[in-house]
Amino acid sequence: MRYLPLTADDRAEMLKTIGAKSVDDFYGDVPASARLKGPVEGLPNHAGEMQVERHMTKLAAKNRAASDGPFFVGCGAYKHHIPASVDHIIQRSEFLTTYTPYQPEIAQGTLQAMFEFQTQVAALTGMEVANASMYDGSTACAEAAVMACRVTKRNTVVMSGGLHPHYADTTRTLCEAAGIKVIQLAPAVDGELELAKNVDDTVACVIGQSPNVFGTLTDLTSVGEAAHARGALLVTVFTEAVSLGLVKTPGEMGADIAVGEGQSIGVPLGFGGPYVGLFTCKSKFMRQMPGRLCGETVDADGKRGFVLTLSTREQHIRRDKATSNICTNSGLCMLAFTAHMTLLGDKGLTHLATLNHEAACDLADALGQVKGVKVLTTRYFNEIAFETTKPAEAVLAELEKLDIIGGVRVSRLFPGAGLDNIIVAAATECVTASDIQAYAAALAQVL
Amino acid sequence: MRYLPLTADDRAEMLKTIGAKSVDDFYGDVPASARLKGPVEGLPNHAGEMQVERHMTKLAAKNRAASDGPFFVGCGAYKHHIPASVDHIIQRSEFLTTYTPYQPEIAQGTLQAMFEFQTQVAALTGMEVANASMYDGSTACAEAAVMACRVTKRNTVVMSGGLHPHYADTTRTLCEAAGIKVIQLAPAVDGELELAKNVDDTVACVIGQSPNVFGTLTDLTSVGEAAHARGALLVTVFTEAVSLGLVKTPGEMGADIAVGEGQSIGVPLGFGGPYVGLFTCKSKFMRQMPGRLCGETVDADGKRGFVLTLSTREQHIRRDKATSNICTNSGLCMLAFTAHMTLLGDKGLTHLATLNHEAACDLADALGQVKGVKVLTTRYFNEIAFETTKPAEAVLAELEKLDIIGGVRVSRLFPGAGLDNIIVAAATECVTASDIQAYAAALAQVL
Amino acid sequence: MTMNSTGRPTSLSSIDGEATAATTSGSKGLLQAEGLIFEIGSTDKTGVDLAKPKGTKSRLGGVTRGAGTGLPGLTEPEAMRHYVRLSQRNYAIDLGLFPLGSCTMKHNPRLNEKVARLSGFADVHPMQPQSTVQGALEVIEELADWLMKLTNMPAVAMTPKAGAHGELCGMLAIRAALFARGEGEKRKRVLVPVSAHGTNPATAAQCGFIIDEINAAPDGRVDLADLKSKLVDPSDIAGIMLTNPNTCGLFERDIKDIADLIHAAGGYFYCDGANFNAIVGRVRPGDLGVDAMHINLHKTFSTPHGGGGPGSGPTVLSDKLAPYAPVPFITKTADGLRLVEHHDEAPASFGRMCAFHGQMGMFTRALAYILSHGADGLKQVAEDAVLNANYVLARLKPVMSPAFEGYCMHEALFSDGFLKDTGVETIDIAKGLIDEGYHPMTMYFPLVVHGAMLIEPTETESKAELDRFCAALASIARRAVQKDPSLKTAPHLAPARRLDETRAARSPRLRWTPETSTLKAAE
Amino acid sequence: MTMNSTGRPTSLSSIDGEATAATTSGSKGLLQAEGLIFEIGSTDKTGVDLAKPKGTKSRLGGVTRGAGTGLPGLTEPEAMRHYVRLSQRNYAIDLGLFPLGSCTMKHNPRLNEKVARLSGFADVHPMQPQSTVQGALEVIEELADWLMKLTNMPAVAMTPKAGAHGELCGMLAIRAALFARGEGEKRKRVLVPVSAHGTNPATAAQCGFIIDEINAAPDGRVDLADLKSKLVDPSDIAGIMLTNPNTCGLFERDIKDIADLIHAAGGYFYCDGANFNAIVGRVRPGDLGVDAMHINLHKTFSTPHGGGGPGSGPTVLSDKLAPYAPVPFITKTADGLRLVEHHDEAPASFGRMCAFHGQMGMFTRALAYILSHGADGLKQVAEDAVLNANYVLARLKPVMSPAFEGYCMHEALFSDGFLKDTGVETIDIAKGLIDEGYHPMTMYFPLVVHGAMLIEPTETESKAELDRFCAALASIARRAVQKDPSLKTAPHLAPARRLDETRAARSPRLRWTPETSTLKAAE
Ligand SMILES: Cc1ncc(COP(=O)(O)O)c(C=O)c1O
Ligand SMILES: Cc1ncc(COP(=O)(O)O)c(C=O)c1O
Repeated sequence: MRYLPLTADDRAEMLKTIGAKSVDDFYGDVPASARLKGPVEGLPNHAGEMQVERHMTKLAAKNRAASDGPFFVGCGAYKHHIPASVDHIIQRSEFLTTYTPYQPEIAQGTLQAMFEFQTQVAALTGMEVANASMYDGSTACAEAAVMACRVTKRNTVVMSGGLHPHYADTTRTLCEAAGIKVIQLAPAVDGELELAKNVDDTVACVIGQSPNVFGTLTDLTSVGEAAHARGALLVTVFTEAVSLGLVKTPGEMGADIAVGEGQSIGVPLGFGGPYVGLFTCKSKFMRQMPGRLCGETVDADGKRGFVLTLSTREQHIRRDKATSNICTNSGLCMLAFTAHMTLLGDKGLTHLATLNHEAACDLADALGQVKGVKVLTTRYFNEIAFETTKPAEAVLAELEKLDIIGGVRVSRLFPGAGLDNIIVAAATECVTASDIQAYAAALAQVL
Repeated sequence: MRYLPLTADDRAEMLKTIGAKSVDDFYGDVPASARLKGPVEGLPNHAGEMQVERHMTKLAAKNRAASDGPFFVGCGAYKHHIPASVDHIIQRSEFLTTYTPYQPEIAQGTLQAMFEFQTQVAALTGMEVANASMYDGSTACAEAAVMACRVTKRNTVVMSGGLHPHYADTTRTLCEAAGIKVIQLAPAVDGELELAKNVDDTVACVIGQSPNVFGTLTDLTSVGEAAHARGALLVTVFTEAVSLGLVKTPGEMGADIAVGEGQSIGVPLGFGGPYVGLFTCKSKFMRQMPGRLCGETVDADGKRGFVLTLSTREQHIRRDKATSNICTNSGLCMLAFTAHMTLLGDKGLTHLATLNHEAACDLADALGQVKGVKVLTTRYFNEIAFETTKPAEAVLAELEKLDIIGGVRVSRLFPGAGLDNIIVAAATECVTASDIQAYAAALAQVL
Repeated sequence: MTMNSTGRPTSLSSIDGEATAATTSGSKGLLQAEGLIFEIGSTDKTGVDLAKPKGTKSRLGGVTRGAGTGLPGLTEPEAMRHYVRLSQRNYAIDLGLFPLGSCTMKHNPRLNEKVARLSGFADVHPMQPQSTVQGALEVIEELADWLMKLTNMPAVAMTPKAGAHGELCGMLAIRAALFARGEGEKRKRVLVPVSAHGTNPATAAQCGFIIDEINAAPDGRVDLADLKSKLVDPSDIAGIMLTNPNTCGLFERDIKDIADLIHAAGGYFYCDGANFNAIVGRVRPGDLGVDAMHINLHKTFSTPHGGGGPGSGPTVLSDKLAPYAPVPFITKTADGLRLVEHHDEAPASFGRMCAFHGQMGMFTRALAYILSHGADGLKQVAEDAVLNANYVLARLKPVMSPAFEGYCMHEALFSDGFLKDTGVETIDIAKGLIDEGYHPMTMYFPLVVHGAMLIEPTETESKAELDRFCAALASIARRAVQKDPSLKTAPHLAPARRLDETRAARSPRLRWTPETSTLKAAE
Repeated sequence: MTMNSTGRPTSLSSIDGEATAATTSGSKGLLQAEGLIFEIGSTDKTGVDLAKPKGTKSRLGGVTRGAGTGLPGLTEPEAMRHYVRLSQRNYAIDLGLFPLGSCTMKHNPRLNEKVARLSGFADVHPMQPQSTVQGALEVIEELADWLMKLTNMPAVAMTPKAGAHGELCGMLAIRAALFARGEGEKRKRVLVPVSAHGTNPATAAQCGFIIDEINAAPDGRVDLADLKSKLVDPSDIAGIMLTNPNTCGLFERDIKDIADLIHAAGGYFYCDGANFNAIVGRVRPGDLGVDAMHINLHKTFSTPHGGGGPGSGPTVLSDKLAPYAPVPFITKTADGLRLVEHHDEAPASFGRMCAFHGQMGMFTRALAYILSHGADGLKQVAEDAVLNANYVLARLKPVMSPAFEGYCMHEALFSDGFLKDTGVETIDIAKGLIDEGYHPMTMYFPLVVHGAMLIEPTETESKAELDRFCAALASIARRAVQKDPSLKTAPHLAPARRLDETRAARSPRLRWTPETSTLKAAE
């Protein structure tokens, strides 16, 4: 078997050195009733690389890739072009096949990249500090809620109606287990400011999203002011990191904690994961953050170097008193993010964001002209919500037959909310003018 | 522009340091009439990565890949499975983006791989020494002919009728320019032994191929004996390196020089190139070899190391007296070959060769049962020639419509040779039983 | 001795010891000096070429960014070099044995990287119509099937994103089951061995449980007497979190009794499956009374650790816990596979753990790994992993101090007993290994062994590599006994010397600022 | 000092100088010791799993292999480690500036690697029906179109597999043209400057031509007087092979006069286009009177050098030579593109140069590179390459000896004048650069300059990298002038010290044999 270096001779010789008769000796503690006679039943035996590759290729071919044709799905994950060099970098053996940098003398590569990542994320969000990644945006959001309760010593969290419902659900799950009360406002295309009306002295934080899951941009500054006035924190969420090239940052809006999904920068769609959660906050809350942090220091020769730091927050030191149970995070996606961000730079990011925004404007214009379509979003980055005269489910199914993947129906996001005719559609730099034309034409045909 | 690190400021500052007004100053020696005013006309300007990738992807999609369906084309290039790890290895920056190892202190990686390659190729062919690669099998063949003339101080070369016609043509081109007479025997499915009847005291070498371009295996020992009896050399050629896992080696047949194509081991089909020419000979001819050679030595600390050696044979030292003009050879394909060969080992190679042979046997059996088909090859490795009742060109075109790429018509290899109804078809480990069934069924339908 | 403008000697010959020789460039042979992107990049530069914007009027509604990010860009050649240079300061499995106990650093097959990148997997959106992602759903189903059969468990939750997230999944299911029984408020106590990984108590705490620690017996297993004493009043018992094979690298031989005891007490048995590699294909946790267990695909099933993730932690569940599994999950319908994404379709579910459907990129890799090995190969994986660990244990026994008697499972645990009175500590042994070309073993974990050194070679090491490693470690052990002072300052041959962690924690610098850059890059 | 069983010291502290410290493993920190596959592999092992053979009776007809190959196999983990370890002993563009003059070591964009691997390119057979490879033929046509326009030449032969092969193509076309004129037997003399690359005379000789060397003028260009003297009797003149910009990094300012002279003499002008990078997009060789010129796609158009190839040398041809171009070539038909593969369809063709249709894998990469840059970008490439070289020249002028006055093109050439009486030679400067983290420049080439050092930075270096490089080289130059003896034994910080090339050539060991392995791997 190609991945197993021991030969039969090796095994025999090693058993001899050990003084064991067979490997069965090592399993002596296994209860007799749990000892299998042979390989697990009902499963095939080993297969060659070609066979496995063919099997996987066949399964892959059953999926319609975003780049196979016009594609407008967003809602928390975005189709962006990733430079080929990013994938080369993350496939370097030294990055791909290494562990969390617990031994800094032989992990400066990962550590320096992490330090650069933290700096980039802080600059991108306008926040003071960032950690070295979370699993994804949704779990970052949940951790932010819990952290806000820890910081404020309060026990209620209020979430906007524009917060991505998966984020809201994830947050509710974690909060409920921790005994935190969760208030979720009704879904609304443009309702983030409602948060301001829902703060009282028991509220630990309000959580708003911009652009929200419908694509609407909101300046959350006033929400933050209302929260702060009541001793609550403002937590802001974004799912489209590229938007930060153009839109008002969490820092500028006065966020205490800002979290988001970093997938848009360097990470492929990948059917939902792995992604990379971004977690930032004000410096004063640094020691309450979940996850890994990389810090600058010097080595015994006085040379600059980097280490994982403030680990007294973490489970391996603090155990049940830790700020979170997170251990393995999203290292390689972090690297992809930072490498792509380095290629972009401020200049490239702003440019990229502009192209995204223009594509969305074109999409809104094109669809808006289709009879039976009403564009609902008025302030947006690269994603819009629109209402049609027919149920979105049927519309999308018809579009699919015309090879147009037209977006996400709100009824999938918020079932039972009575928003059955609304579709959320995103347009990135990958969408061409002819894709947009094709969409509008198909929609006209379907409606 | 993404590949150009100088900024406008950098350029200005550098010009100042140099003391030049503009880059135009550096082009002062260009004749006025040849100075372009702007960019070359009639050509587009720079494009983003996504645009270029889309363009190339569109072109790629116009080709029918071997793995897209049943595929039986051989004749000098073979579809084999390449382990994913091979591609990972050759994409390592340190291998991919380095130069010929002229500075051995910082090129031991390439040099050790080269030394291992030479050893593997020598063992594979049963020959005494191998060089570090040629462009491909055909140019290796041409260089072998010229070398044989140099060694024997004779001026005539005899080529079999089973030698791949591209190899024969390439050899003729080089020989004619060097004033060497070339005799080529008539194409024949099983005619390699004819060579023995065509040696006289003026002949520098006879060149035979096994398996030959029709797939026929021939023991060239007697040809070698006939050649040696007249003071001529035996040059043997192979285009399917995997065959050496099972068939009699050039060394065992008494070859003085053995050359071949290494593509089958580690190198993708790639529409014909780059490939990797294998060049081996008896030790006594070592100093007459073309191309690079890697040799073992020690460094100043007495540690084993490797260097390019015997460079007095080469153009950069010997100039017009060099054994060949070759400089850049096929380094990275050499690396792919040696990495794949290392993964195979003797065990894997023999196994792989066996599967290939069995696939060809199955193919011969299946096609042989189709009415109107006559299999012509009696001794073969993974490739057979068969005759049908209809012109091969029409037959293959009909097969293509049924998505079967059925092989190569001999009329494409040897136009005008009157072998219009013969097809050469290969079967490797990539061919499945159902591919073979589909082929036979389609052929039955077509004939 | 001549000096250059920054006061460093200009001549290599004028200094003793070549490794410490200063060069003008700051590089040393192949080891390239490299600054931070903030020092080498500029906001003027970018490594991407994008289409010209059309100049559309903004519809951002004034919600615009005030200041630029100030982030530097690098052109592609500069960026590539930056990361390639950095990479060469890392150790990696591809360079050598990576004996981090509990981490299962095994070879990462490149086939898996290849299939994960097929556009049909990598370029598929989690929210596109389900009819267009049937192949992706099949991957999840096929992997789930393997995991259930390998564990003999009836259900598996596929969304957890790492081991700790899988623990959360299991503990939330237990919590939900307790609430469903009406005992949620009452049963809050979770038993956790002292030897447990930090994520276990952290997870339990995150779910509102109270941790009750159980001691280790002298043989490194759970102290059954202590356990029983904790169950005298079982009324508040929620369950136990037990790692098996445990973090001492030992099989909990009383595991079925423990399962019975905890069940009898009305609690559930969460098994930390991080060490599944030792038993995969040989022992099925479902046969041991387990109610929930996460599987680290990034350990047992070889998805790359990537310098700290991503991971994936599918969690198998018993019949008792299966109804509470998180959404989304897959069901089979006449039209093919379908995702159940919402609570209303699965009212017993404890809810959602993350956006979308789990770590698909890890599923494709793990499935390719599993199919490559097959049932026979996976059994061999476990056996070779255990054989390798026992070989290391046997080879090092003479010069180091095994923490416990007898054979181990997939990892060999040593205490610092042999370092007594030498002045050399576990950390020095670890750092000494770096000079010998190895990543250190896990140190100071598990907590139940003094100065613990936990060595997990995995099955993808050859005997020759093990021999070389053991010889190197033995030589370090001998040097320690001889009180070789150079160990206290090791490593000497790595890209960096020991780093000042105290300083890092005392006044944390977590991001670059123009001021900090006066402290310049390694030279 | 304690010794281990092989007599090496066991303690790092007991030896002076860490770089020379012995370790038990033979590794030193991240630098891993690694033997030959023949020492670490075994014929028992394989890194592939293949289907079980059915046991078909052989139809090899008895032409079977007697003995096995004896070749060792490695499992995938071992093989991966072997090559990754080896790789870290290499320098590479991705690590730093690679100033090899005449070699144009520029950044290799990864997009190009990606597109070359699309299955529609990588998995296509050269002999499958032409109707199934129209996209591949389009790539060749599109690239050919760019090359013709960039050179203003009417034809291009795409099959040559490297620069030297392109030279062969051009010289064979010249030969064929001469024979077509009935002068093939008579016109055998080819003028070649002394400064020419070795492939030029070697190629001419391979085509049966006689080389007549022309001298260099003191300004580094062709000595026009010498050239004219060789043309006094032009009756046997076949042509000239001239590199432009030449190997001294200078533009041959008399190039049009030279072209006129050679044409007047009845000969052809072969231009070695290895240095096209200096003028691409700014000057078209077709405007200079060139009859044939190869283009190294692996230089100007960035296909990776790969440690010695593969390359690709498309050769542009003038109207006069185009009819003699080799087969195969592409024609446009009503049914699409078609390959002309045989002599009978192209009777004037000098024939075939290789199997199949050229270096397709390099065509896809080069086309992606060209499209990425466009006409504007390619012009900028040339200008930045020349600017970078002149910057290096200007920065190093004060401490080294420029070979010639004035500006250079894309490479800066120095003589060893500044080393006079120091005992330090060009090779010592080169090896000194290795310690500073750089690949050496091209040394002792071109032959017309004593102790030549030819530095080609290329356009993909930033100013900061150039500054660092110049400072490092300047410091070495200063050390040389100070007769620093450590330069004579450099490199000190590389994975290997200077190698004994004489020994290698005296009794060549070109392959491993069990006996040679007593000389063991680097430890
Ligand atoms: C025993 C044990 N449990 C749990 C975990 C947590 O797994 P993860 O890092 O994937 O969250 C680990 C991994 O470090 C572990 O070793
Ligand atoms: C000036 C010059 N001519 C010709 C060549 C030969 O090119 P290749 O190595 O591609 O055969 C080279 C490359 O080394 C060169 O520098």
